[in-house]
Amino acid sequence: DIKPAVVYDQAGKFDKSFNEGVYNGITRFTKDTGIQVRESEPKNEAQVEQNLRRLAQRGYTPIVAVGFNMASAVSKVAKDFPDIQFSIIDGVIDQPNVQSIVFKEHQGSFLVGVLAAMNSKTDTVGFVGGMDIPLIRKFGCGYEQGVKYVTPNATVIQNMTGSTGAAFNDPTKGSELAKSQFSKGADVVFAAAGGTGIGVYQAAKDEGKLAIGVDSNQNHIQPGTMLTSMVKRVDRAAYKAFEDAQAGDWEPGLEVLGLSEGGVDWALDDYNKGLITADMKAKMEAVKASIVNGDIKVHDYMSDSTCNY
Amino acid sequence: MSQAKVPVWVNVGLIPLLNILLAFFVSGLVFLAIGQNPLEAAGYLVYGAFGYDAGIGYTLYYATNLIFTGLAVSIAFKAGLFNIGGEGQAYIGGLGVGLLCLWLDSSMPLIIIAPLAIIGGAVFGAAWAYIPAYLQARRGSHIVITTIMFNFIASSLMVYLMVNWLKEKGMMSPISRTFQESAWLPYLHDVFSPLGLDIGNSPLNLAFILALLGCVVYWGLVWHTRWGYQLRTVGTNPTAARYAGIDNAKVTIWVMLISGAFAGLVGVNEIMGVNHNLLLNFTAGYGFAGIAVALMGRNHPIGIILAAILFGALYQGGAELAFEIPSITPEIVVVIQGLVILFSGALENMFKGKIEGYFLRRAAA
Amino acid sequence: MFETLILILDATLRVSTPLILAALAGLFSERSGIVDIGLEGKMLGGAFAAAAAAAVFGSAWIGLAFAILASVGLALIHGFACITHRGDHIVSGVAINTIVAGLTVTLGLDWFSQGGQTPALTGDARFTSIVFPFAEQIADVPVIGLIYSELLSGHNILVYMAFVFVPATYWIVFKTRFGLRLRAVGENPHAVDTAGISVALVRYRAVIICGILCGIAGAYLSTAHNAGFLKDMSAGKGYMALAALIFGKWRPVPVLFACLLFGFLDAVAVRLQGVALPGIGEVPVQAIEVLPYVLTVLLLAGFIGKAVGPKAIGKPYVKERA
Amino acid sequence: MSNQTPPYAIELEGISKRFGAVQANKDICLQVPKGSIHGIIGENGAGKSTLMSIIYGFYEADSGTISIDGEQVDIRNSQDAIKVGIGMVHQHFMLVENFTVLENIVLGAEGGAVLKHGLSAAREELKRLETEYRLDVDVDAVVEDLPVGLQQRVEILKALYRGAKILILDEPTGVLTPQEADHLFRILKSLKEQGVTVLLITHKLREILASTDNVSVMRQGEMVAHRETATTNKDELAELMVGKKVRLKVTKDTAQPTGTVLSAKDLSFFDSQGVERLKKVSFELKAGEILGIAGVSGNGQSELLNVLSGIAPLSSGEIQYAGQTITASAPKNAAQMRDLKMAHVPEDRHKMGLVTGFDAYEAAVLGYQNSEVYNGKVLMNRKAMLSECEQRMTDWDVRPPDPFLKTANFSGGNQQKIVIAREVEQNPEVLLIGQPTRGVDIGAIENIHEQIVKLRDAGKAILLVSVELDEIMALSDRIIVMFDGAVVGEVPADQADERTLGLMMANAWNEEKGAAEA
Ligand SMILES: Nc1ncnc2c1ncn2[C@@H]1O[C@H](COP(=O)(O)OP(=O)(O)OP(=O)(O)O)[C@@H](O)[C@H]1O
Ligand SMILES: Nc1ncnc2c1ncn2[C@@H]1O[C@H](COP(=O)(O)OP(=O)(O)OP(=O)(O)O)[C@@H](O)[C@H]1O
Ligand SMILES: [Mg+2]
Ligand SMILES: [Mg+2]
Repeated sequence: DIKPAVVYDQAGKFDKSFNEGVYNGITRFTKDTGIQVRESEPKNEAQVEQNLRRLAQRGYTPIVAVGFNMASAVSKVAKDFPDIQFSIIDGVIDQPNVQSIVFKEHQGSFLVGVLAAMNSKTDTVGFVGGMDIPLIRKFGCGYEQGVKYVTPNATVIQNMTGSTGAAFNDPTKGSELAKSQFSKGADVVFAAAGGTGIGVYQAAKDEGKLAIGVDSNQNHIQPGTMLTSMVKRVDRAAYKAFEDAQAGDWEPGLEVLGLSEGGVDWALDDYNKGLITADMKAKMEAVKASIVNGDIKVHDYMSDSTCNY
Repeated sequence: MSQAKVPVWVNVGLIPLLNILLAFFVSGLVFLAIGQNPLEAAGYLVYGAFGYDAGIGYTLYYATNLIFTGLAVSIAFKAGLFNIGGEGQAYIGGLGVGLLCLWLDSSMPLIIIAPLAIIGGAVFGAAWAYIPAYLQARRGSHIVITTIMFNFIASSLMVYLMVNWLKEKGMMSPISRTFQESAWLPYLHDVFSPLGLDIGNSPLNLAFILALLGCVVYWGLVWHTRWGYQLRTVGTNPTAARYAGIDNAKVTIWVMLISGAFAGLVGVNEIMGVNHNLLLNFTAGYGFAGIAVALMGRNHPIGIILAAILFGALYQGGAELAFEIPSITPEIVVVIQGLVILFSGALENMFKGKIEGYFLRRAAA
Repeated sequence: MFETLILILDATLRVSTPLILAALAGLFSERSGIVDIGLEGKMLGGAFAAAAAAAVFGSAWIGLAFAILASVGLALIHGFACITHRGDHIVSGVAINTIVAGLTVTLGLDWFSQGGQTPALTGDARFTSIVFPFAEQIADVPVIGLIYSELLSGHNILVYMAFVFVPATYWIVFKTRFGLRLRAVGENPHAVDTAGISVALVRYRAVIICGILCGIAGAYLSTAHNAGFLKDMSAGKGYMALAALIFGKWRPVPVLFACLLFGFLDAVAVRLQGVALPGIGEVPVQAIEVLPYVLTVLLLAGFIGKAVGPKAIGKPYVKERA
Repeated sequence: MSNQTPPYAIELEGISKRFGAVQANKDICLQVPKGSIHGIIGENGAGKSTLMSIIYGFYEADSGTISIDGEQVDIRNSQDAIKVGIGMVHQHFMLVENFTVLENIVLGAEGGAVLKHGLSAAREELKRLETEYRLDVDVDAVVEDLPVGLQQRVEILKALYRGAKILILDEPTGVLTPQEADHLFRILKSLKEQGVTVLLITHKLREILASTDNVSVMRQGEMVAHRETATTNKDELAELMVGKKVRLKVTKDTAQPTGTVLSAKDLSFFDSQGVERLKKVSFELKAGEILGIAGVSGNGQSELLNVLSGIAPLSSGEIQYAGQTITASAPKNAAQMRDLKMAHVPEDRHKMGLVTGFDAYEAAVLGYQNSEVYNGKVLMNRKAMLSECEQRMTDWDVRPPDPFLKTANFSGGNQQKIVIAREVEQNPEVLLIGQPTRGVDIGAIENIHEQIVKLRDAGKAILLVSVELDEIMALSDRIIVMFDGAVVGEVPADQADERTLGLMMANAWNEEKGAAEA
């Protein structure tokens, strides 16, 4: 058996979002295989590297590192432990024992943008990002394209919560930003902001507007006002890393997961099925197919740092 | 009249010891409250902190920061000033170190960069302490409040600079480019390994030696120079200081500059010694922990070193503990730290009156 | 434009509520001579207790009660250190802030296993908005309608409480026996002692009131403004309240306006994120965020008036000749 | 006195109180007849204030009982004391300075949870008290704006408002001019006529003899004697206080002043609040003379010392000294004045003259810490400091002669010796000396006075500030009187008498002269 481990980023494994997705993945892995996964939640920069190093020392492999913040620590430790397999989610490191897993968030965001536009009565929708970084702009840009695809003259109000890591964990500000967007006419808001999103969904609930979750399927958080979630299958990524390692198929290098690979998607479940009409569902399936077969090309913000599509 | 005196060992030994024991006892209760065996937890703590080479290295690495901030808080205390701004001064000090490294790393060797960066960290830290010091000295603004405000201002300033100016292109999070190795302060394990000594891989670096030097400087300065004499006079009796022709304002400003400089040296350890790039939040509460260190170290360099090592051990041991028992968070160390501040700082008189009374009566009898 | 202003003011009310509560809390404490930089910790402790109790019992009111209990408990520790044992007020405040910062997360993780957070609160576990009668109907009346339906109506009970507490505090501090003694004890505790009043008792009462108000502020954070507790969710609001207290020169009404100013800046900062202002360009959010702190420093430096606190503030009361 | 049996207004039995190592009160017994004025005297530190504070419930006695009107009472706090009819006017006033007189008076006796009614009722009651005892003050004035004499009235009113039948006054005349003091004693007499019992603490024997019925003497925490005032005299009381015969007179020859060493012209000083504390003060100080500055405390003497010694900057005017002209624009700080051989024994040794946390050898160089004698190139020269300190301790009979003892742990007299030795041994040209014997017992006073006269005879100039008229008159060769920051008169020592100086100190010299003749 393998001896897998995971290191969450500083938001912690219960952020209801990104880290929690990974957590769900490994719980499933443990349930399916009976193999325990060693978890670690460092609380500061120094501990990230310290914990990675200690896990490596103790022979844990593969070690999944969650989040772009881990990149520099993983790259340092991976150098010192060439025999240990590292998988980093959302970061790219070019080293022989590191697997980099990234997602085509723009495609998933496009999808939920389409759904948002279909549900907006005011033709104004909102986007609340977490930390202002290219990755989050990538979400925003994909979303905007999706909205405009349905309603070309729609307004997309975009706000970022902040410019530091704290922006992923500030529900108060999330709620204020959402309220300010509602007051400007938005009636659907997409939060790509980690824990900050909780405040956004709450505000939507309180004001009777619709919200779109991110990363994990967050539809259950505010049933009735959660239109859908843009799921980014980090759970599947983590699961797959362990599964491959178990089977001896783990390979270093870049892995890009998009719609076609099932890496991103929109969520439809019991919590939001009341909000989704059959028409909408059909349209969503059609758009999805077009993206997969290349008829719709969604621009990736990170490819040129602009949102010109 | 009898000249009853409380024995020195009571004041510097017994009473502090009792206070700390009480803090640890209450910490033990916290462990019990969360269903952990305090002794087992203590076992992990001690093993993590002192049980193996790298553990000791980490302990001393944390202690390095705490010595700097402890000295910073303490020397200001000596002048009767409460510098709560260590956090901000350390932050800005780190900025100074980082800027110098970013500027010089490709053109200069370590032997030139290191002293310059040390001076840079000290100067930036001192500069950040200067404004509250000036306002205290010349306009009577309460330094506790102004230094708290300056912590917030430093934090916003750093975010602004990192995000808008210093961030490396293409990086997600606001961190600068990594310095070239000419701007890395050598790790102690790298220093020792040519001597055939293996002390384990840890972030412990030459800044630790700098911290010890800082203690010597503190000691000489405070107790053996006229400046120190003036400083202590201002701290214990400002009116007498004025009577003695000492310029209180000048002393206040100077001591805060030195205090800020000590705090700024945290940047040398963190930025030049460990991270090798500029980043956010590397001060991680060391400025506040410095208060506990200074209090527990009784404002004496030896005490500060011991207290810093104790706290460093708690940090490192706490990380080990949280690593081994995932249901414990390293934040428990913050609780212990707070309890130490409470019992050996705020409640220092709890036993003092009774114990001193006992010894006085015994002496009088 | 008018609508935007109303909406910003509306947000201002929400954001300044915890500041007002905490600043009034500080007012009671500091008027009695006890410096309180532990507002932050008490608020955070209150927020945690409120969310934890609300999550367990499903009632925001029970949450509020626990918040008050927790915060008063912390206030009593502060009192025990500063009043009974004549400890340094600032050291005690720092200690409380530190302990609470660590303890909330530690207990949170142990109790709820959600990384130190409490479960998300829904329904009765949260204070919800109170809509004034006819708010819907007159919403379209120009000016008044918007003010009534957006600005005044639709906040939760704690917001209204905070605003009621301001005149109440004024009345208590300046028009009652307790207020007279409170102010006296902060100015000259010896005078109070020789008048046959226990200095310690007056001060303990003051810190307990301080605890109650901080508890409410904390409950607001986790069960009204947000829906659950998060690590460090007070995020410096206690220090901000302290700044407002100084800014308002320890008087209830000016303190209210200081809090509203700080809240307003915060509300504006949220809306200015990434917005380019005509003529100025994009104002860095950080510049607006630091304004309250900078203003406080300028005030303390005497550039905008002089802030003179109660005379005996921060000095342990010792029954001794000077 | 009548031979009537008690009940006494107050009866104390075996009161003891200890502060750490200090036995402040030891087995005190005292009986005070109803409706009498009872004086208590004793040196500084004898335990008088402590005893009064125990009666008033401010401190709790370690043992002993208190009876009021023959009934034993349990006084645990001031509230209890007030309840049994005890009122106290403290040595340092216990007033909230930014409150009005009315607010101060009702504090603790507000008469209800809401202030409004209590305040108006109190206003009525005060009107009555004011007329009954002729104690008029403006009840709406803010206390900090009132002169000390009036503040003391507020204190007395406060006690009476609470229905005090026993009034304790702790050194009430220290801050008053002799005339104000006389007024106070008239008030006390009328209180006595109304049946109020007065306990009066003072160390001015003159006041005891003039106004009390009985007097008790305390020494080192013990009650050593009781006398009927009518049967005793100054010398006996002084001896009882100190425990040995004392000379109350300083012996000195007439001064032989030579040239002027310091001249002050139109010195003005504004404090940080912008209040003018010194108003155009001018005088000349000659070598070989002692110039006394008399005045009620708080009339600018402290500021004058501060300005002369360089501690505080002049606001205007000029000082000529040692060939230098010191003005507001050309100031000299305390260190520079010391370099010009001006020594200064400050009025308050705890607040200014010493650092109580320092060891004696460190405190013994305060002000001279930069001198070459005590310094090496970088570090201070501890050896030199220690050996010099030891030498002085033997020369000046400082007990114990331990340079490592914390300054706080020396008694008041010995602390004062450390300060005076430090300043005098620098061989100054001018010695500014404030309250040289405050808090020093009569034995040590003699010694200090001798040293001052010796310095004068060595041709040095001495500026002496004291609120003790006796001391001023005994030591000075020339006396200047200050009132409200200004010099209001100058008298040669041999023409000075208490009444003249007292009137000057109240700035009522000219008015009274007219009135006295009428
Ligand atoms: N609160 C206290 N703590 C410690 N020691 C005290 C305290 N109050 C008084 N003492 C000591 O008790 C002794 C008696 O002091 P007390 O104030 O009663 O003297 P006193 O006769 O009133 O003197 P004075 O004439 O200076 O007012 C002194 O030695 C003094 O130092
Ligand atoms: N501020 C103080 N702090 C600590 N101890 C003090 C203080 N003041 C006085 N003492 C202690 O109280 C004792 C009595 O002091 P006090 O001045 O009353 O002495 P004294 O009997 O009047 O002596 P002397 O005759 O020398 O004036 C001293 O020996 C000293 O130890
Ligand atoms: Mg006294
Ligand atoms: Mg004495």
